[in-house]
Amino acid sequence: MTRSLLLLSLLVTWLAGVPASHAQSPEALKALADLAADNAEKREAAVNVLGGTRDPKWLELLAALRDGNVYARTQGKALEVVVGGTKSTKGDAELIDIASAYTRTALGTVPVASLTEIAADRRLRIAIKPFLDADETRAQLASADPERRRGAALKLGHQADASAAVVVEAAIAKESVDRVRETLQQAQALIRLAHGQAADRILAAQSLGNLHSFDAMPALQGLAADPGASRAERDAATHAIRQIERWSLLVRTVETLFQGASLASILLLMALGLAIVFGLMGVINMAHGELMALGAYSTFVVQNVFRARWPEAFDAYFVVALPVSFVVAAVVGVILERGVIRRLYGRPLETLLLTWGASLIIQQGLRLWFGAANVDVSSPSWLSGGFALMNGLTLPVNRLFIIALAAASVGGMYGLLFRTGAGLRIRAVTQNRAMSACLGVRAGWVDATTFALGAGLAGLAGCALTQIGNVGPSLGQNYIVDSFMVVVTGGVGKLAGTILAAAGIGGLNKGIEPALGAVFAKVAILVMVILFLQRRPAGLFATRGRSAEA
Amino acid sequence: MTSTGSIIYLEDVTVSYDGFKALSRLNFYMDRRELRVVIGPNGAGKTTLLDVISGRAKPEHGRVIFGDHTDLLPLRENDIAGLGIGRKFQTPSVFVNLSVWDNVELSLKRASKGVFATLLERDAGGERERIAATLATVGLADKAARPAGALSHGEKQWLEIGMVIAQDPELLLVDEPVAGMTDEETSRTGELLESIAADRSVLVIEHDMEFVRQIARKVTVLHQGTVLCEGPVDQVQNDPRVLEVYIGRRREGTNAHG
Amino acid sequence: MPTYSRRDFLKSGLAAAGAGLAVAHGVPALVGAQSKEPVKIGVLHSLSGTMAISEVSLRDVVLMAVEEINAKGGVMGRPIQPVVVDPASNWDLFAEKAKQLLLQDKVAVVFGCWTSVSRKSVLPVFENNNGLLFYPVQYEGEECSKNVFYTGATPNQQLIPGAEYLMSKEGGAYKKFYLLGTDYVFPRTANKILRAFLVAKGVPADNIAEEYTPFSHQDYQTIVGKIKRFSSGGNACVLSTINGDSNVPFYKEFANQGLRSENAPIMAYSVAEDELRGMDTSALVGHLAAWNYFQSIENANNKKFVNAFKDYAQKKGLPGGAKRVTDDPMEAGYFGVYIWKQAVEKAKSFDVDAVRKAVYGQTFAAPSGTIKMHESNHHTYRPVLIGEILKDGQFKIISRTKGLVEPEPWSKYTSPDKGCDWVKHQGTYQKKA
Amino acid sequence: MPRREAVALGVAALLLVVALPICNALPTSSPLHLSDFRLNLFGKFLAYAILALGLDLLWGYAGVLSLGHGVFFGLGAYAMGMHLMLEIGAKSVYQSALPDFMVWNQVKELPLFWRPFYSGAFTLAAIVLVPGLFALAFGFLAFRSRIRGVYFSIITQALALSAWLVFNRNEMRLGGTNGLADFKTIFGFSLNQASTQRGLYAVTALVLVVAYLVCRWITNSRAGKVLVAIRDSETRVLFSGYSPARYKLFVFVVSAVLAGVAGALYAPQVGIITPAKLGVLPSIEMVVWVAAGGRGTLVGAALGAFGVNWMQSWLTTSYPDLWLLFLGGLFMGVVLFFPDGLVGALARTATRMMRLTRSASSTATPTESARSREAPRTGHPRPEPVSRTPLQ
Repeated sequence: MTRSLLLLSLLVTWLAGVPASHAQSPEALKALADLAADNAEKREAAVNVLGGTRDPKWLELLAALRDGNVYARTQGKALEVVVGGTKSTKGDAELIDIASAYTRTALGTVPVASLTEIAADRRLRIAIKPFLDADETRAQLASADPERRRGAALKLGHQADASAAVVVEAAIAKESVDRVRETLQQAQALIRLAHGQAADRILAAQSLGNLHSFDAMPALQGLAADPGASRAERDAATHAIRQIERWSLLVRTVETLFQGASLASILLLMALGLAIVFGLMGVINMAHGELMALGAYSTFVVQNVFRARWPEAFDAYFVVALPVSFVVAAVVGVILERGVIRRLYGRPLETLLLTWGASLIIQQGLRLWFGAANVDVSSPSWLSGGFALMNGLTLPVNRLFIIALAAASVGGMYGLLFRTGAGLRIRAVTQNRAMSACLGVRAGWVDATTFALGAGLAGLAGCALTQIGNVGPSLGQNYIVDSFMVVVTGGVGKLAGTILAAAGIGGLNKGIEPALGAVFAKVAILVMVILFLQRRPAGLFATRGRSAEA
Repeated sequence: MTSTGSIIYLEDVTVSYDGFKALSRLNFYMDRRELRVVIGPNGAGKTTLLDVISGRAKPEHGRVIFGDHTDLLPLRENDIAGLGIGRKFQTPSVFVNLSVWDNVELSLKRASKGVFATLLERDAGGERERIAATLATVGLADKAARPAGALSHGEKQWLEIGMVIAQDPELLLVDEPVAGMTDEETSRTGELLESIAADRSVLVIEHDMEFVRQIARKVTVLHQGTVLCEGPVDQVQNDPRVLEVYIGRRREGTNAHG
Repeated sequence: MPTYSRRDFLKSGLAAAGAGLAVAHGVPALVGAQSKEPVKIGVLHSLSGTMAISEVSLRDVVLMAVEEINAKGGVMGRPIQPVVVDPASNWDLFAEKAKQLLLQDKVAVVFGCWTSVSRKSVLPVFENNNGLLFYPVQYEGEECSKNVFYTGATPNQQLIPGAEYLMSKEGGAYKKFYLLGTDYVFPRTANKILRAFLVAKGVPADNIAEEYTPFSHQDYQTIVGKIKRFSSGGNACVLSTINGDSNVPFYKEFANQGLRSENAPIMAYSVAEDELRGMDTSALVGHLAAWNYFQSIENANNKKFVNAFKDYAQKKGLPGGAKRVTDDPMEAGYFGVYIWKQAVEKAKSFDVDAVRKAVYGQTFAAPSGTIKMHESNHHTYRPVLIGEILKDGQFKIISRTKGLVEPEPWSKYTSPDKGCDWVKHQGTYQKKA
Repeated sequence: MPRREAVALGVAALLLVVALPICNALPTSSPLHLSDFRLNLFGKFLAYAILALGLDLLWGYAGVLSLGHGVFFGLGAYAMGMHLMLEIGAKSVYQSALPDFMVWNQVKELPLFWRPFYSGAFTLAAIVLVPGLFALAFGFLAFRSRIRGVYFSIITQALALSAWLVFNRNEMRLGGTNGLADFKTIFGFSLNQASTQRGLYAVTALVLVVAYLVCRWITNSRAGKVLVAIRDSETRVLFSGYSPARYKLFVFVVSAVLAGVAGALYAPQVGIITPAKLGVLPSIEMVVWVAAGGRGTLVGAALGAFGVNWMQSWLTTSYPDLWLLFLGGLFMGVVLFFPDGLVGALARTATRMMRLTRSASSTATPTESARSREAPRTGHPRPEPVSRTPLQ
């Protein structure tokens, strides 16, 4: 108990940043020597002394000790503690660069065999941890990255150490980012709630309620149920809890809506290309998923090129990858269309089988070329992290981006089909191939273009998916059935139907999932689609009317 | 009503597709043993009329009565066919992977066309003669063994007519039977229809006025989903309203350009 | 089709096939020097389908071990001839291929399987035909087969130490545990054991949440939302048995929704270096994993092993080449071959029963340090390590057990009355209270 | 059935049902000896062939492409598997009367729906009824509302996905991902015994022959012609007074039952049944067998199932890295160059030869030759009508 009090006081002064006493004091030097001692008690005491100096250099030594990089060697009669660096081998001997413990002056390269590792056992590491943690928290609070500052504030709030109050207050005064300041205020209130007087606690509870602080829920619940607390305190806590719960309801509603929108946009992006190829050309493209995989692998390759050539512009790679993946998938699509699919127009079930064969080949090709394992596609920094919409709700940037991309793709499709000459020709061939041919439209060319467009969109979807999922040869398999469901539900050949179906399926899925779990949400959706087709066997937006077809 | 009454009777029938009224409060009836031709500009609702009778389209309101008092509205297409209404489509619709003979055999009228009946039933005595006779009627007797897919366009049309005859219908619905036929084929088809009409009712939709004149006794003109006028060919042809519909529209068109 | 192109196609096809065969069979370098007939071993890992992601590396490492052994004169003077088959992530094909290896090819031993279901599907085949299988992956335990040697971890060699670490002061003294897994036998059993352990350590049931997702689940929005609410108030961590494909979407969602390893760490039981190779590690940095081996272990044996594998991958032109990494199941797959070799040489026979008995108590200087086969229960004594994920896809080892941990196929938290012993008992037996 | 076909069938049946098991029973030294492994493998392929027959009836004749037949196969296999699991009794790893997976899933009592499977008779009935009734319900909904063509294919695919997801759930008490495995005996006979496996093989071969005869009988009947007619023009069939929905439902149920029976024969021979067998991919593979062998020919479907699986078995051993390329390529090749499959291509060549030899000879009466053309020779598959509708 006394020891932990001592530690605590050390910690407090440390966090407060009171200037350190002379660094290489005799006590410290003695402690350094003790580190190499055989006695575990002694070693632990030594760590406490060194940590207590609050000197960054000693802390670095402790960090090295924790990582197992501190060695002892006998110099003449004296025992010397050194820090190990890079290792190398020369012949049979393993060599290591060493440096002095405090100043880190290089002491040359010696054989590893000449050193004894000062092993950081469990007990030692536990002793080291608070010093390094405190150091880390302080560093984090001073970090330029608001997320890191926020993380540190969150942690201080969770720990609710009375001693940290000063630090938090100082940080609040300096903080310029609202979110971080709120978290710091939350930490402050949590500390007061844990350690303050009754009046303080009431104020803290009110403040937490106003902050809509989810993190304070356990503490507030504790206070509300605490028989030792005054009635006013309990009321304040209860009130705050109600405030937070109301807020939580709002957050969850918005969250579900966003999740639905996000899933819908992904489904839409995947289904769009499929809908075009399926709807306009009557081709069931089972290789659609593999075209998506090609898009994803193109992104991977572009990323690697940037990494190797222009590492300083790495964040820009994704901007390049988008068009590249579109083009790569489109080119493969055209090869498929001109090479084989062309021969099977008007026989949708056979195109299904044919493209399935093609999907096997592409899949195994990717596996042979890039390996069976997934490959790593890093998110550019501007697609990482989240956008804090409201307290308790962070919207991931990558998902926001995909929603935007899906919207842009739909807009682009509409523009292309209804505002350009190429779109006119595509629609013409779709409606009446023979007549279009008479009017001089090259049907073959239009087919190739349409297929390229559909394939390209698949590539684009694959590129976007690298930002939320993994990239492997069987990437497409995960999505293909879902995409088909969207297309079928929407009604073949209806862009508007595809959009609505994606929104409906995505939204419903996310709406049901919290209640039923992931599996049954999916199954429920499939059942609903089948029942829906009962009413509209040709999908949401089927062409109805007199049928000349017999 | 007596047995000399109407074979088909439509009253106040409205059908609409996505807001577009294909038939609008249509009243139409046909006598037994009558050969009727329905004409009208594109979109007048001719095919929809056949769709309603054969059960393919269900009207929003109105009544459709077959024979004396059979309400067709609650019935499905195959039940209506079983009652004795045969339909021939505009584009020939035959079973290309079956032989001509089999095509007719499947169409024959029989007691049950249910799954288990057809599974267990084997050749019944009189069938062969009936099939052969039907094939002779449509002039395909020598091609009985051919797969139907190998027939020419005209032959497929005749085969389909033969298949409909084999159903032994009381009412035959025929949608543009001579589209895409040569002159000779057209006149042969006309003769065929007239001979069929000798002992049953036939409702023909047609564009080709030449052909209409060849076969028609009575003509109904449809326009915008209702009956514009009805009567013998010559009378209808000279009706000013019909001219208005057919020619007036053309005039509007030229005006727009001029 | 013009003839020349057909011939061309044939030629390239044959060349490709030849290359494939050469890789697959790891043509022994010193065959000429050995006069004795080669001994066949089976390699039963999926090279296509969903599990290829993990299993291809196991095939590679087994073939490397075979090549090393052949280069040094083989087993009892006989070169090893590996028979590689592809069960294609298809569980019934696993059973068929196992039968083929044992009955047609008459292999002396099989190295293979990854998923529990593949092991369960071949188990009857090995038991009925008295074959021998070395299974290199950590698994859920509760199995005790006479014909299988398990070189991966049992639950007490991985699950419990991982949870213990997080409960310790050093690990952060976490008090709330979110058990998240893919819905199949390993996570189910693992979580059963973990829950029993946590409850035994005094964690209230309210502080334990359990959740499963289907295979290849990609959308973790809802679940991460739940974890976020669960972890409000701090002190919560995630014990993850999420498998394969689902990890990247999970970790990315986790990071993007604002959860950080400092506040809510994820202890993963199924994420190793080889999987990290295919992930954007930035989202994973700082999270933890528990294994018996990490590539970052510092010792001469491991250095040799890692370099040998990189060289091997480069030399054979395997995808990834020198960038390939090693991980726990690969290490287990690798030393399994050597254990078998030592046992054969000790038994002086390829006979399954003789070899089986010779395996008991075998030790080997493996890359993770010297490991030892259990004296009676067919599992392996291994050290337990906790690692923190680094940006480069490696682990910083932050905790390790002293010495080797004894394997317990029957967890003492869920089946305290059962034991596994093939020396004094016939496999699974009831312990006396 | 023409005599030549009857003779060929008889010979094939004898070979499959009698000769192969005898070869298996011969001593290993005999040159005609067939190993246990091979016989067992063939047994599996023959089970697949039974399923392929049903699928061919549905797709090759009625033109209804189901991408969810793995589900019916799985239902049959699970029904059999459940009985076999219960037969194990306390001989399992956990030495409990409950199946092993229930023990580790902490199920204390046998779920209600498992209990009837103690009865062998119930199990045999369930093998037929469960897939049959399920197909009846699903098909009723689908065909009644005239979901057809590609739409039908895709909802059956969704069905396969759903079934896969559901069977993977541990809460379903069906063994989750691991499925049912480690069977010991079937109706009291030890599955370890070569003789039991031989018997299972013979039963499978016999069922295949019977299934073939049933399918042949259907296709030769007038109902068989209606099925082909439905493929050609569903509308015409409808206006000829037949209800295509009922015919499709009938053939869908028949093919589901065949799939279920196939599954039930598969489970004890392979020794495991998992949800992986009823997912999307295996269901597509089943269609591939039929396509490769030749749809609309029955024999082709059975040969396709046998051949493709044998090839896969061989390629996965000989070319583990490349076999998927071969399979994909084979498949594209078949669709492009032999649209009516292997048997179709052979038959076409044969007819052409025959026509050449007897071109001058007698002209049979129309009735006669019409009669002898029993099943459809699919010829070059006719383009199916696809509504190419404009974007709106």
